[in-house]
Amino acid sequence: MDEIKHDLQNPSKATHQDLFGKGITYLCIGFVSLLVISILYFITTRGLATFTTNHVSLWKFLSGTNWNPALLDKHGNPQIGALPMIVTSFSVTVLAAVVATPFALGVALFMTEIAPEKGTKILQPVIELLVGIPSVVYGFIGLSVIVPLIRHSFGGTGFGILAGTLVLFVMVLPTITSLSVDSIKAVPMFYRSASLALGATRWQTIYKVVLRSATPGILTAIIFGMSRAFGEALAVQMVIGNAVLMPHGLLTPSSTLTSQLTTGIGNTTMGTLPNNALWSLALILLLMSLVFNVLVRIIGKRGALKK
Amino acid sequence: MQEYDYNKTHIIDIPLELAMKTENLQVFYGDNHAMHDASLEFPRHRITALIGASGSGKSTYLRCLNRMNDRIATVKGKIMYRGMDINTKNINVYEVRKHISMVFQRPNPFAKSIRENITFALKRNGIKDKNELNKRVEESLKAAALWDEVKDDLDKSALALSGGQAQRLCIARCVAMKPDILLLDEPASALDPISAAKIEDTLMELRENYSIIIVTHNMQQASRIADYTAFFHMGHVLEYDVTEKIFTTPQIKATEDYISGNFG
Amino acid sequence: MKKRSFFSTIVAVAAVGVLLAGCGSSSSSKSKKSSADSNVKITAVGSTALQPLVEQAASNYQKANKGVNISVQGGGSGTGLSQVQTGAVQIGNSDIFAEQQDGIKAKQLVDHQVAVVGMTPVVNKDVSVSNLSMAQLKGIFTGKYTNWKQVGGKNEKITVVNRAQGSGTRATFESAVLEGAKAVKAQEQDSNGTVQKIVSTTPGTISYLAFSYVNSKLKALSVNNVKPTDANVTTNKWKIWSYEHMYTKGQPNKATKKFLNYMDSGKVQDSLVQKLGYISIHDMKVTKNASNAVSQK
Amino acid sequence: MNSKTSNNIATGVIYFLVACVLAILVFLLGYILITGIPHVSWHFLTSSAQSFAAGGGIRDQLFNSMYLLVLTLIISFPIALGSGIYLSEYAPENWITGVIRTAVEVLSSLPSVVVGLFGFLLFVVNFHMGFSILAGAIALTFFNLPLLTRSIEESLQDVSELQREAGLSLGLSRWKTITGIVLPAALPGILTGIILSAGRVFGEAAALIYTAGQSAPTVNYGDWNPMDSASFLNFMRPAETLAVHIWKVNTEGVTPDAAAISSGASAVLIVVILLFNLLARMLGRWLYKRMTATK
Amino acid sequence: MPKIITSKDVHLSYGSKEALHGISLDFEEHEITALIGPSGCGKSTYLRCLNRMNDLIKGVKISGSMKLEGKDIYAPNVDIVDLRKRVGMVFQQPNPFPFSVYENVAYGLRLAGEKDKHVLDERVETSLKQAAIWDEVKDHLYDNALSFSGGQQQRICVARVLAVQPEVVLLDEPTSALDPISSSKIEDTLMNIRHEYTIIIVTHNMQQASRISDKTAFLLNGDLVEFSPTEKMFIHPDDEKTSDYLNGKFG
Repeated sequence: MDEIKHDLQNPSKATHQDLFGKGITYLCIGFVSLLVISILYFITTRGLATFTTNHVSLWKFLSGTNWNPALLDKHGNPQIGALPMIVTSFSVTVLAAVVATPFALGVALFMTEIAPEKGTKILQPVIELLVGIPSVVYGFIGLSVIVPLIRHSFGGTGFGILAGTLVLFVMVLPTITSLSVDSIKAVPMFYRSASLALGATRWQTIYKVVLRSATPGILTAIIFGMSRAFGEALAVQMVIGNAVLMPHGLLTPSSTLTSQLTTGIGNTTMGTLPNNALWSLALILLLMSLVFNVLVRIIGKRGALKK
Repeated sequence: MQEYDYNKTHIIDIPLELAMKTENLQVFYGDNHAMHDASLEFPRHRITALIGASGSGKSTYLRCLNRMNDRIATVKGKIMYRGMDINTKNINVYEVRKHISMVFQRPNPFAKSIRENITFALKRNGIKDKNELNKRVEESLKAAALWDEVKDDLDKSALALSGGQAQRLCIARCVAMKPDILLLDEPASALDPISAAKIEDTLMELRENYSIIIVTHNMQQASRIADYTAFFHMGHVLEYDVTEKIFTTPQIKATEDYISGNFG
Repeated sequence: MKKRSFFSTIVAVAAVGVLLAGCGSSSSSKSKKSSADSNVKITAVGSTALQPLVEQAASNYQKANKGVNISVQGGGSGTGLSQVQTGAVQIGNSDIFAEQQDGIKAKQLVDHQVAVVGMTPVVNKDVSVSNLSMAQLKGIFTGKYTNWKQVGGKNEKITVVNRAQGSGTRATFESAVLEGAKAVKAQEQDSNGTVQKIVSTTPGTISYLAFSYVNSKLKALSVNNVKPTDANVTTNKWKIWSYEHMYTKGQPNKATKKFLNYMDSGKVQDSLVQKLGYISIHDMKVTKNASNAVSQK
Repeated sequence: MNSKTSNNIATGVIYFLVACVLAILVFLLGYILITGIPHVSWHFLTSSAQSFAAGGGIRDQLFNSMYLLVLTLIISFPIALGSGIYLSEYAPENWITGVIRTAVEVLSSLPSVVVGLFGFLLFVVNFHMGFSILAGAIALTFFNLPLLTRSIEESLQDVSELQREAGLSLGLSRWKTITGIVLPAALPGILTGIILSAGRVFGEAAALIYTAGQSAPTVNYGDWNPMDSASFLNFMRPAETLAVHIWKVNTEGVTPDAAAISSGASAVLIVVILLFNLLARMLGRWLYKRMTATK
Repeated sequence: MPKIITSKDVHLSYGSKEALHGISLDFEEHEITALIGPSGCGKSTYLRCLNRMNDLIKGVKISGSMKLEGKDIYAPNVDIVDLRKRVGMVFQQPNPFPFSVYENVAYGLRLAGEKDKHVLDERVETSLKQAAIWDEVKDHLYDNALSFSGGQQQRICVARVLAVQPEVVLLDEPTSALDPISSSKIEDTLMNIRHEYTIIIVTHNMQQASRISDKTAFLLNGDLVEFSPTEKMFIHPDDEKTSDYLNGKFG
């Protein structure tokens, strides 16, 4: 009797185990946080150097359209206007998401509503393979197939936002699809039965109930896809043309933040203005990625409140 | 459907040796006051049934008894076990749960073999001897009246068992730990009648050696197996007495209405 | 707690191991360096254009000199120069003079020229022009001419593909051709391979490439009726060329010096350099300095 | 429009979209394999690369890719497992958890070149690791961690709450419940997560150019001492992976058969990823069976 | 009274397991019929055959005849969508859509293409009144239906079904997930509408069946044991098993 009393009032092996386990997981998450913090610190300090050390005005950086960091303009100011790249990055990202979303939703609905068993069996590996193809390979296929195709169908050189969009479309498709599948699957089965029992067709059920309930999840999926597209470098660099020009259309060569960063970073020296300017581009990428994530969170919360 | 007077209760003291008791137990989910002042005594080596309609708080109450509500709700009041209040911070909840074990409404065997379902927790508690483990497996499966059905398939996945078998495996799993008290949360409600009957038989046999507290929405089940029955309604314990009395001469209007099927 | 389960052991051991590796790696590699005197490690970083040559030479060199470990990496000329300057690597490979690179204190660095690379304007095969004057070439790259018919070809839009800002190839081309004028904004590619691919597949394109990347799928242009040949480079009749540099910080140490000497020896200069499409430094009849002044040797 | 007609049209459209996606994949795989397989031979797989002569192979690159993958997983899996368990089982629902989640997500969408340069400056230069497999593996860990953490967290969440209750009610500690019951049940999901992230590791190039380097010194496959600089197991040596090789051959390659090497290497890369998927799937099924049934 | 639904020798199996072994039951217009029996006896399964909700489950095979006003429900040319409009269903768990109350109730009408705002308004109000929930929600028509209590949600679900004006309303243990007060409100609702609709209700609560139904069918292990007027069944059951069940000997 007293033994039990003692057991109950004192820590046991299980208590130690739990502390031990808790310790380990805290250590791991702490390590991950440390990694993130160090990389964020690194990029932020480098990226801000353009404005603090080189005294470039932030407004000029964001609104200027001339990118030539190694040269000075007539007034002796460095020419670093990142607007063309910002615009292009946004264009390819948004367009890629716009093109990919219907396909992703189609596939997701097929996998969840139309033919769950067969669909998952066939399409799950398809999605995983699309993820598995390296971006270098996407880039070269884009360069040797999509660019000539665009050139022949629309004229021009073939390089430009359209080519970038088409390559990115395939690259973000798996992300949007698999996240959409998750959110559609999360719609409770009884919504579907309720709708069908009221005499709705399958499409009416999908359209009016399933998609409507899954909207926050689907938006999240799209934003995650966009954030992937925004950060993709190698594949885009190969097909976008890398001309730092305000894009005039979908077919003229242009340059995204990542492509400029990848192209230029090896040819500049640490600590110089051209190098710092490139890090400022990286900082924009980082901030955008943050914005995308915050958006996802807000949408997620809204969606949660609804339910 | 009328509102009842929750101040009028009929709760007896148990004249036998006690397994455990609660004093003024209250449960809050956030702002929601789910359980009001429940003070009940549970006899040793008897079956006590907790009955009441859905949402009456009987499951919530049961889950407090081995601190399974720790993470989801705030529990106030005393839970007395062996002269100690086990609802305090310095109590080792893992030890509590070794002595006060629980079977849930939905059968939840581990995704392991039948044998491992039983031995898993035993091994973690330091029993390494193979013979001892085998003995415990056989004993507990026999106690749960499952042995004959599975003795040749001990190394097959427990997920292949039928719902009723899986539930008896879950009971065996608890019994193997040789707990003091068994808590059962509607153990038969998800099962077919034949399986449910087998579970009842099992409980009747276990009664010899264990103190059993069972939540059920099936009044007939309670009347068949329980020695004492408590009636819960809207977060209050309104009546607690010998089972027979509850079902033949209830003292409280709400109990009477419930057992005669006026609601629920 | 004698016997932890499979998972917790993995988690524990690996997590601790990783942390140790993260913290301890700097010390472990340092200690390795000091303990092995015979095992010399030389790292050369920088120009991707120069990389194949140095890599091959290093591989041959290591076969003859056991115990020397030479690691050759790309990363771009800017990376090469800034890393050799900080002392992180022994050799910085560069396509341009250190003086031409922003942010490099050229005085600290010692230049070792190991090869000469000639560059030529190249066009897609459908372009009928095969010779341009220097002025016309400049006109095209500054945006003055936008159609091939303006320089004597057929009516076809000129598509300019430039090289990445700051790259050695572009610096060489601009100093020889543009003479300080500003290049038209156009597509930029930073690698010879990609440019080769783009020019050979896109009609009306013009760009420029190192000699070694000129192949049968595209057309090299003569400038002022001078053909882009090695012989013309050695006499500076062909103006668009540059050195390949291997920089060291101050005077190189013994092992590095020995390797650099090997790079300058006949074994490399007379075979490897030429096989890779470069021009041997020994063949040059002229020299060029950082401010592009050419003088007879 | 009649509701039945619209139902049929919508179903048709969905089938069409699915067919398009399938066609895209078939085209991609077909293109890579048809252009690449003719260049793949035993010689191609087993000989080392040539800088400027034709007839080079990809033996070292292939091995390096594998080795790097294994090393990356060894580093990132335990951390991701710990973090995944934390987020799924221990993390309180408050703003700190929110910040951690966001941070992990941000990490996964950083452009790889940025991570590569960060790794270069920190590990290669500051920590004196030099261009090495280890530096490469750490850089890849940056990508791998968020993906892996997220997928492990999700797989754990998919395991029914009933299982946790069962473990706890038997007096097991939470840690034992998680590692002994929840984790095995989540194993198939975790494995899928590993496959997906492995694909990305295998195909990553930009981050490795600056960390693992882009040269593949000849190594001795008979030397099993990882401390020896010539050993194939040495992880302080520079190593060019298959994806980096494809990139290099395409951008700066001066070998006469650059195009053939690039398409051949791409085909090998895809085939390896395919095999990897297949194997891991089988392994997952086998492991699940083993864990759930006979010991 | 005319029989609205007739069924004869209905067998149903999931894969190789037969769950219904030949059930023949007829339902009369504007009556409440209760199906009772212990868990797993097949009462819900049978109910779900009547509006073909079992079609959604893989591997289900159904044989025998089921007719709605003389027309075979399982004939190949039957329009399932139309059938489900005529035979509405309320489920065990309250399952309103995550929309406003108004949108929930108007859902079925909108599906049918009704666009006229007046017609919608009127029908929503009528249905909510029939379901005895109007007073509680009339000021919150545009609030999310999920913000109401379980009992209110269930009555909104009843209103949602009534809005489509079906001929038959199936209810699958509509009160088993509710507290006693809400349950009794649902019962009131059913008593309210019994003269306009044919109601078939599955319940595990015998007292509930005895309170509200006109006829009761007792099912056990996939067989129909007894089917008779409720009063008679609860006082003089024909079958011994029925009396055992009613006396709580099992179940």
